[in-house]
This record gives sequence, structure tokens and C-alpha cells, in this order.
Amino acid sequence: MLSLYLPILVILLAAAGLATIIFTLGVVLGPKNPTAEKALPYESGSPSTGARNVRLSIKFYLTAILFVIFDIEAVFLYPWAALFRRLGWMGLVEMTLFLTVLVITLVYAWKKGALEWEK
Amino acid sequence: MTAADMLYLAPLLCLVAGGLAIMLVDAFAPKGPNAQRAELATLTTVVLVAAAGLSVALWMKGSTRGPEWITSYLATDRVALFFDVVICGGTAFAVLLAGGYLREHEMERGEFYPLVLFSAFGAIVLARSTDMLTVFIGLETMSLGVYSLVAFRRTSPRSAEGALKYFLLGSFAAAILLFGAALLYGATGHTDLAGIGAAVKSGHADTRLTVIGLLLLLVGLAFKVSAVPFHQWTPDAYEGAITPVTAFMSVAVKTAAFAVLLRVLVVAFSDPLTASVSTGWPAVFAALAALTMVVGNLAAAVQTSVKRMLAYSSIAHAGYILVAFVALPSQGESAVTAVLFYLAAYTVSNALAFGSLILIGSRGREAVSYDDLAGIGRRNPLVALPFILGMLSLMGFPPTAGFFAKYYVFSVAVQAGGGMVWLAVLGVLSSVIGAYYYLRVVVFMFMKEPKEGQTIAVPMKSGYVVIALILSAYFVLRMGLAPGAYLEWALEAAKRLV
Amino acid sequence: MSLPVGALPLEAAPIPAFVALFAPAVAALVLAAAPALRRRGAPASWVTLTASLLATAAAVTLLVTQLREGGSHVWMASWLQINGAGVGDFGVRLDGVSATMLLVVCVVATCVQVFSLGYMHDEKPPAFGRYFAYHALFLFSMNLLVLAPDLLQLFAGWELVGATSYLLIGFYYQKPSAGQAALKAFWITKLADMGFLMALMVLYKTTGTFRWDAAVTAATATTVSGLLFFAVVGKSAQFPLHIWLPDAMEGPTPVSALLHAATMVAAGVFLIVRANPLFAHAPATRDVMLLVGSGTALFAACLALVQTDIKKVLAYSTCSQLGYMVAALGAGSVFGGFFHLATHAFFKALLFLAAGSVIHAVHSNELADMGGLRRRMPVTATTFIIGAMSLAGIPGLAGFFSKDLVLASVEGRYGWVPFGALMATAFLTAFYMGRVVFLAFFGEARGHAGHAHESGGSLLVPLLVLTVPSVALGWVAAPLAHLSGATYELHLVGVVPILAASLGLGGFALAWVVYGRGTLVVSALAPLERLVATRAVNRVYEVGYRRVLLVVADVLGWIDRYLIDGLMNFLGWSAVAGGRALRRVQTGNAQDYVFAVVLGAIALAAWGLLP
Amino acid sequence: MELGLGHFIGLASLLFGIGAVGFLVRRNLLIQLMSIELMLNAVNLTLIAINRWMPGNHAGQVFAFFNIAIAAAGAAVGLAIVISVFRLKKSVQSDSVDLLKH
Repeated sequence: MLSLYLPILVILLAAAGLATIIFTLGVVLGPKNPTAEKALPYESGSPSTGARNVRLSIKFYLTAILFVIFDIEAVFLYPWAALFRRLGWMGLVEMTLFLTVLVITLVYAWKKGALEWEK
Repeated sequence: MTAADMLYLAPLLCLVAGGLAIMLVDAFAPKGPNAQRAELATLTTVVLVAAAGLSVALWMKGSTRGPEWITSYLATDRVALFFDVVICGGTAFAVLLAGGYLREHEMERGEFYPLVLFSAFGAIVLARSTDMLTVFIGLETMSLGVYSLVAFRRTSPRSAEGALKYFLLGSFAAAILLFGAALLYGATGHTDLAGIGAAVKSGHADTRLTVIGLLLLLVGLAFKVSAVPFHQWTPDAYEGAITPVTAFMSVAVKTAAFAVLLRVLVVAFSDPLTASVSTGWPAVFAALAALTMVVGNLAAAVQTSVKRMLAYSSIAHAGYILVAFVALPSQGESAVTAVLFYLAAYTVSNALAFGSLILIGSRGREAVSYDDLAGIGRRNPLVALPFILGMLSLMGFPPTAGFFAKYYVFSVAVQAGGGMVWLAVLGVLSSVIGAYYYLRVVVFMFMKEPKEGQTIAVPMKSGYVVIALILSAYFVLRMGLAPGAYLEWALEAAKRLV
Repeated sequence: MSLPVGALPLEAAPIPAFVALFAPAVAALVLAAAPALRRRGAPASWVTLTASLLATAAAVTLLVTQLREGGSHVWMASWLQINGAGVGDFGVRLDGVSATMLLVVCVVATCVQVFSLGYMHDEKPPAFGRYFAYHALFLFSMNLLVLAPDLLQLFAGWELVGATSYLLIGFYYQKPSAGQAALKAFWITKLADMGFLMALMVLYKTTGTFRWDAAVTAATATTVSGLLFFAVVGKSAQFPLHIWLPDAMEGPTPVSALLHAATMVAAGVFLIVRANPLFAHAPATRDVMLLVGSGTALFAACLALVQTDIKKVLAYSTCSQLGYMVAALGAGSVFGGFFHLATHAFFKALLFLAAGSVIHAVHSNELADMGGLRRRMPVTATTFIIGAMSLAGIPGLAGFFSKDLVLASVEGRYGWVPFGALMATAFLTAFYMGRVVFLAFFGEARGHAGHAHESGGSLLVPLLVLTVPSVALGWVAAPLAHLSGATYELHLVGVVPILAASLGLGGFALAWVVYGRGTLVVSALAPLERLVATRAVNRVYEVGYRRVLLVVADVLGWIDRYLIDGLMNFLGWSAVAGGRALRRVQTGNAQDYVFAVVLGAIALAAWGLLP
Repeated sequence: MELGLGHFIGLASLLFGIGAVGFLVRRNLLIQLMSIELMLNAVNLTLIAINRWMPGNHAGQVFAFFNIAIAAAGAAVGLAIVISVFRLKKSVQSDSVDLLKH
């Protein structure tokens, strides 16, 4: 009975071990031949300009995050749109509630000045 | 799906609506240093009390059987309502403490209160969840709010560090939990706890996947209740956070984590295979409980910071509660009752302890370490009094709430018999260490003088904090002197669960 | 609401019982709630004293009723109900034992409080008020314990007296040693209390009640009584948990008299008396009690020989006498243990208060700073000597009767070993009390002793009051025995009493030889003095006393200080060391924590899933 | 060779393992965040795959939907915390923060 559990431990250890091995192999076996070209950041083929570690304004972060959050919430609109007729009025009410919450958060972000580029 | 069905969710809706309303109030409030600020703490407390009141009303009405579309995701039974009240109550204490603390330390920013409300909402979802999906949603809603709250003091490296560690480890543990849930889904074809339970009982589930899924799930939850060895984030996050947030974490967050652990184990894993005392989760919990009690108490004994001591003490208390979990398979409802009562008692005791710590400090002179407490009892005995009561209750001294809580947990273990008795003995002995470090607080307050050149903590004046202290002191004594009614309620709730 | 079988509703309980219980409680509450009143000092003392006098009057009424009507009655009300059944009860139990004990506690407490009026007079008013507030709390807690109808209420009182003891030992909180001693006492008794807690759990598990007279199996009785005895070892300062008691002498002397000699430390003995139905079913526990009790009696008596602090002598003496009581209970003589508890409460309180009067006069605890005080403090000296004689078991005094009963009860047990130990203790007791008497009250005045004055009225009146029962209590043994359902026959002529009496007298004589010789001019003893002057006796004395007795006491003292105390300190130290080691694990690095999580998961898998 | 559920769970386990080990060995906070995302996506893969082979209901797919949204919210909070650490410490190495210990 108990021997039944042994494979589980083996799987656990194997998964962790394999992951470690892959990492180690990458470090050990990977040919290391760094050249100036290779060390350049990859920018889709076009030559990079400017310093590599340029500081970007923190405002990009805030805007990007706000975008991602509101963007991801749109995920929930798709199933509703696909089943719009079958869900009927109740679905509409629920979606309205959902969007109301989103709107309130948007208003909050707006009033708090998170959307203003220059403050 | 009707509007009447919504009644069962009234406490949850109340919290969300309240949180959104407070966000708007905060957003449209006049700005500037001299602007008349709305009393957001009062508003938030009202929302929390209303939510708790709705839960009580549902309890009294006896309407605990919700429609299926709700109960397949969120429980509406009495255990759920019991935890609603404990979590809302604990959060309300934390909010009252924050009302005084934030103003005193000049960091009153409006986002605090919605964050707390949404975290409490997440905690209640977690405590009520009957599906792995709601477990995860509740867990993350609660945790994301708490991560932000820990980082609330933006200028403090400690605050940021505590939040970072909590976030990193919390996300890691959440991922583990989620993987466990996915594997359980694979093993049983269900994500709802009842479905998983039925599949496991019937023997159709893949045993290997079930066990590994359960294990990962338990690791994730053990992390949230800060059981040793998954506890290391606790002292750092507790110390980094501002004290009201620490209070919130130690009461509401911990209660919710234990609530979901309870429900998962009772509903999904009470079959003889996984709940067998020798090889199933009870054995795992016995080891966890023993380690947690010993390590929590030992580490608490050597702290120099009272806040950190309280963090380790909360780990030790988690260990005591886990003792009751080990007794779940054999003791059923009395074990559940012990857990429920312990969490309620722990909530009020801890609110009292953290509230006293907040009261003792004022701006620039916050009390954190034992040394800060030196002589406060003689300069200001009234301030020291609630602290003593809180310490006595945490110590488990009669006639306080903490005494009966500990008593029931250990007597459940004794009643389970066998190896459990040793667990109870270990718990009783390790709690003697507790007497040492809790009393040290009293010793410092009354028997030490501040060192030369040390900044002296000066008590703050705040109606909010005083109200929180009076209420929590009342409950500590009430539950210690006449725990009968509370036990009845806990038993009433426990009966339906088991 | 259903009450336990045989209990009457609480409302019907006699009013004096409520008075005895709640008068001190009200006093404590008033003093807690009115800081202004408390800080003024003197009014606080009157509040407490009024409550104590009321309680004493109530106790007298109850005892008289008990004497007239007898029997045992229980009045109860449930305050904790689970599923409609009363689990936790609050109530009053009145029978011969509780009525007697109540009166003992109230009388001693009142005397001590009156004594404190004078003794603590120089304290600042707020401290003075606080002191009396604690006293009111203590009296309430102790009465709660004494009148308890079941073990749960007894436990509540038990913990409360522990807490007041902590507060009162640490009363002079400015002194670090007082804080340390308070913490140590609390810690050790708390450790022992855990035995009580476990006993409650086991009792409730097997019987569903907290009553000591519930029907139990032999196995349960052994477990429960064993756990309870562990609690007693801590509370009543039996070997090896006795180490907190000498340290507790850091508290004010009247506190030592009340809590750490007469009443609180005797609570353990009282518990065994109460829970006798349980202990009666557990012969194994009783055997252990007999051995631990007699061992502690001898051991502590040896340590008392070499103490230089008058309070420490009395503290070890208390350990020793508590050992007598425990031994008697272990031998099955419930009344023997209880009677010795009662007499000891009076004469030990008397001794402590008289010692307090001396300390008050010479401003020192050290015997080296006393001497010749019988002329300067005649009343104190006389009462102290009477107390000492009672303790030493001089025939006719209270201690003689109770000690005789204890000795008779252990006759022949375990090949006479406990009997021998207690007999030896009787001799040593007389000797070390004689030593204190001769060093403090006879001979030349040393240190401040030359300027000492007799204490004032409030210090002397309690001494005189306590002298009465210390002398006469033995003569009412028969009615007392009748009260608690036992029989007592006075037998003055017999081997045991004569042996005990002569050992007591012998001990005094030896003390006089060693410490009093040459300064005490009593013609009747002159031949003895001449005998002592001879070389042979000198040799015997040299070898017997200096070489054997003192060496033994020193060795035991070393063991006590370094091994027993050290062991306790080691336990505390290892807890701290363990905590320190754990601190090192908490590196502060988040990734180390994640490693712990992963390793923990693997360990759990191994523990839970592998055979 | 038929592609079965076992292969998917195996692949997901491997991804999860890589995420976990990456989280353990890398000191850069941003890479640690990415590792967590990888772990969550491994879970999503598991859920979807299981749902494909056990089409009793759509629980797995719905679950994955919610995971995505929650992961985004988690990343937002996580990044905010990292930025706040960076402001105070001028470093995004996870071993640069060890004020709180013992």
C-alpha cells in the first residue's frame, strides 16, 4: 500500500532534478564566446542606439500597469459576448455590474491623478 | 437565480459596495493639508459592522441553505456565517486601530480603508469557498490587498522589505497551491470540494495524483497559516508592516486561512484513506503542529522586539490550532468547535495586544521593543492595563478567552487519545515558555526604568484606539468568564459542517 | 438548566458564604476602579481591612453553623453550558474542611493585614494602597479556592492566587532581584499548573465532570491524582520544584507570612485534602507522595540549618513542614495532613510576623545583625519563642499534636524510612529554630540590634492574637476531626509522642549548647553545662556537629543551589539557546525562506507518505 | 506515439519545476517575478489539458481564465513593490534586502 506513494516522491524529485539539470547544462555546456556584437541588446535586427541602461520614467510603469489590468479584464467580456443571447437579461445585468466596478476604479485612478502624464 | 438569492451574499456585497463607495469618497474628497478629511475609519467600521450584522441576521433567520448556484462556489452555512463575524470583527478592530494610528503618525492616506475592505472581502470569500476556483480567487484577493498594506509606509525600507518578502513567498506558495488544485482536478475531474470528496471516497480518483495534489495544496495553506517550516515570512512581514496592518494580518488573514483549511479537509478529504491517522494528512499535521508550537515559542522567547515576539507568538498559536486539526478525523464536531472558538478568542486577544502596543507609542516615539516599554506601567498604569490583559489571554490564563481556547484545543487532543495525548503534553509544555515571554512585557512595563538617553515612548490619545481596546477587552473577559454562549454558537456551526 | 446531582441552587446558599467570598472581591474592585482612593494609601487599607473583618465574621458564623449542624452541602449555578448541560459551575461547598480552612485563611489574613498597617507604614501612599488592593484580591482568590465545589473553580482560584503571589513577590519592583524572584516563582508554579490543567482534561474526558467525587476507574484516578500531585509539588514547594520559595522571600515579610507560609503554599495540601476521593483510589500516587513529602521534610530541614537570613530559615522550614503534610496525606491520614496545615498556618504566620517585627526594628534580615533582642523586644521575643516551640513540637503546644498525628500515620511504612526521616526532621526542626532563637534573642547585641525598640501596637496585636491558636489549637483537635469526618484520640503516652517530644527538646538543648551556651544562665541547666564542658562531649559535638551535620547541610545546599536550581536554570537556558539557534535560521534572505518551503514540502511528503 | 494527458502533465510539471528552480537560484527580483508567472502558466496548461481530456464541464477553462486575470493583478502589485524597494535600496537583487531577520 505504502509503496504506492513512492513514485510520487520520485516524480517530485525528478521534476526538480530535471529542472536543475537543464539549468546546469545550459551554464556548463553552452559555448561561451562573448563578442561585443553578441552582448548588444536584441532590437529586432536594427542597430541599437543610446545607452543600454537608460532610465525610463516611472510614469511608463504606471501607465503600462493600468493598461494591462484594464486590458486583462476585457478577457471576461469575450465569453459573455459569445453567449450574449443565451445569457439574456441576467447576463446583461451582471456585465453592467462588472463594468460599473471597473468604471469606479477608473474614476478613482483618474481622480488620484494616475492618468496625468505631467503633474 | 433571483434577487432573493442575493440575500445569501448580502455580507459580501455589503463589503464590496462599501469599499467602492469609500474609494469614491476618498477620490472626491478635498485635497490639501488643511482640508476637512472625511472620517474614513468610521465609515469603514460602519461597513464592517453592517456586514457582520447581516451575517448575524442570516444566522438568526436560520436561512443557511443557499441556492445551488451559490453554494457550489461559496458556502452559506453557519460555519461561513461564524467566520464572517469573526473576520469582520477582527478587521473592524484593525480599522479602529488604524484610525488612531494613521492620524497620529501622519500617514493618513485614503487608500488604506478600501484596501482593508477588499482584503476582508477576499478573506470571507476564502473562508466560504467550496470550490478550488473560489479558494484561489479569495486567497489572491485577500493577499494582494495585504501585500499592498504591508508596503503602506512608503518611506520605510523595512516596510518595503517586509512586503517584498511576503509577496515573493506568498506568490510562490500560491503557485504551489494552485498546482495542487490543478492536479486534484486532474485526479478527480472536479474543482468543487464536494465533488473531489465524492470522487476520492468512491475510489475512482487516481490515488497518486490525489495524494500529490493534496500535499501541494496543504503546503500552500500551511504557508498561509504560517506553520513551521513555512513560517519564515511571518516575523519579517509582521515587523515590516505598520502595527494596525500587523493586527489585521494576525487576526483576519489567519482566521480565513484556517477556515479554508478546515473546509477543505472536512469536505474533501475526510475519507478513510487520506484521513487515516498513520499515513494520511493527520500524520502530516501532527508533525507540523509539534514543530510549529516548539519553534514558535522558542523563537518568541529570544526576541528583543515586542512586535516580532507577537509575530512568533502568532506562529505558536497556529501550532495550538493545528493540534485540533490532527484530532479532526476522530473527534469531528468537537474538534471543529475547538478551532472556531480558538480563532474567535485569538482574534480578540490579539486585537487587544496590538491595540495596546499602538496606544503606548506616539509620533516619533513608537513602542516597538521591550526597552520602549520600560516603566510605562508606572508612568501611566491605565495604558498598561489592557496590555496586561492581552498578555494574560495570549498566555492562556484564566479567566480570559485565551484560557478556554487553549483548554478546548488540548482537551480535544486528550479525548482523541493515543499519540495525540503526547501532542497535547508538548503543547502544554511549550505554552509554559509563553508564560515567560508574555510576562516579560509586564516585567518591563512595571519593573524596569528606561535606560539613559533612550527615547521614551509616550502614549497617544485616540478615541478610535480606546474604543477598540475597550471592546476587545470586553470580549476577552466575556469569553473567559462566560464562554457558554460562544461555545454553543461554535458547536451549532460545527454540527452542520461535519 | 441542570445542576449536578446533590447540588442546591446557588441562590439558596447561606449569606455568610457570599460575604466571605465577595466582601474581599468588592474591596479589590473598589480599589481597582478608584485609583484616587487607592493612591491615598490609608483609606485603601481600611477598605481592605473592613472586607477582611467581614469575611472573618462570616467565616466564624459558617464554622459555628457547621459545628452545630454538620454535614456537607453544595450550592451551585452553571455559568458554562454546552448542549444544555452545565459544564462549568460556580458555587460554594460547605463542609468541615472548607469551613475550617476558611476561618484559618481569614484570621491569618486579617492578622497579617493589621500587621502590615504598621510594617508598611513607611511606604509611599500609592504603594501602600496598591499593597492593600493586592491583599484584597488575594483573600478573594483564596476564598474562591477554599469554597470551590469542583476542581474547575478550585483551579480558577489556584491560578488567581498564583497571580497575586507574583504581584506581591515583585512588590518592591525597584529591586531587580525581586522582579527576578517573582518571575521565577510564576514560571515554576505555572509549569506545575500545567499538570492541573492536564488533570482537568483527563478528568473531564473520562467522567464528563470536574467533580473530585465522580466515579472513576483506578487507572483514571492514578493519572488524575498523579497530574494533580505534580501541580502540588510546584505550588506547595516540594522537592525538586521547591526552589522558588526561598527566592520568594524578596517580597515584604507580611506577604511571606500570609502567602508563602500560611495559606497559598498550603493550597496544594488543601487540594489533596479536597480531592481525597481521587487520591484514595490511587495507592501508587500516595506512595510517591509519602516519599516526596518525607524526603522534602528532611532535605529542607538540613538546608534551614545553615541559612543566615532569618526569613530563609523560615522559608526552608515551610518547605519542610509542607513535606510533613504531604507525607501524612501520602500515608492516607487526611486529617493528619489537614490538621498540621491548620496549626502550621498559625504558628508559621506568627513566626514570620515576629521575624518581621525584628526586621522592622534592626533593618536587616541577617541573623548576624541581631542578638540579645529579648530584652529590647520582650513581646516579640516571647511570641517568637512560643511559635518556635510550637513548630518544634514541644508538648502541649499546637504543633506537638499535629506533628504527632503525622508521625503516627507514617509508622511502619516502607521499612520505617519515612518515619525515620520525619523523626530526624523533628529533631532538626527544633535545632534550627533553637539556633534562630538563641542567635536573635539571646547573647550580645550586634549591629543595629543594640538600638532596637519594641514595635508598636499594630505589629504586636496580631502577634498576640496568633499566639493563642499556636498554643491552644491542639486541644480542640477532637472537634475539628469530627468536623471533617475523622476521629481523633489524644494519646500523650506512647512511644511516638514521647520520642517526638524528647527529640524536640533535645534539638533545643543542642541549639542551646551550640549557640546559647554561656550566655543563658539557667540554674537547672547548670549540671548539663558542666557536662558539656567536658572533653568527651566536646569531641562528640565537634565530630557530630561540625563534621557531620554542617557538612551534610553544606553538601545539600550545594546540590540545591547548583544542581536543582541549576537544572531549572539549565532548562530555561536551553530554551533560550534553542531560540537563539532558531534566530540564525531566520537569515532575512527571502530565497533562504523559499528553500525552507521546498525542503519542508519534501520533508512532509517523506513524513506523511513514506512508511 | 499517441499524445496523452500524461505528456501534458509531464510538460506542465517540467515548466513548473523550471519556474520553481529559477525562482530559487536567480537573485534578480524581476526574473523571480517571471519565474512565478511561468509557474502559473504551467498550472494553466495543466488545467486546459485536463479539461480537454475530461470534458465533463468547463471548470478547467474557466479556472484558467481567472488565473490569467489574477496573475496580471499579482504582477501589478509585485512590480509596485519591487519599484518601491528599488527606490529605497537602489537595487533589484533579492539578497540586498535583509534588514528584517532573526
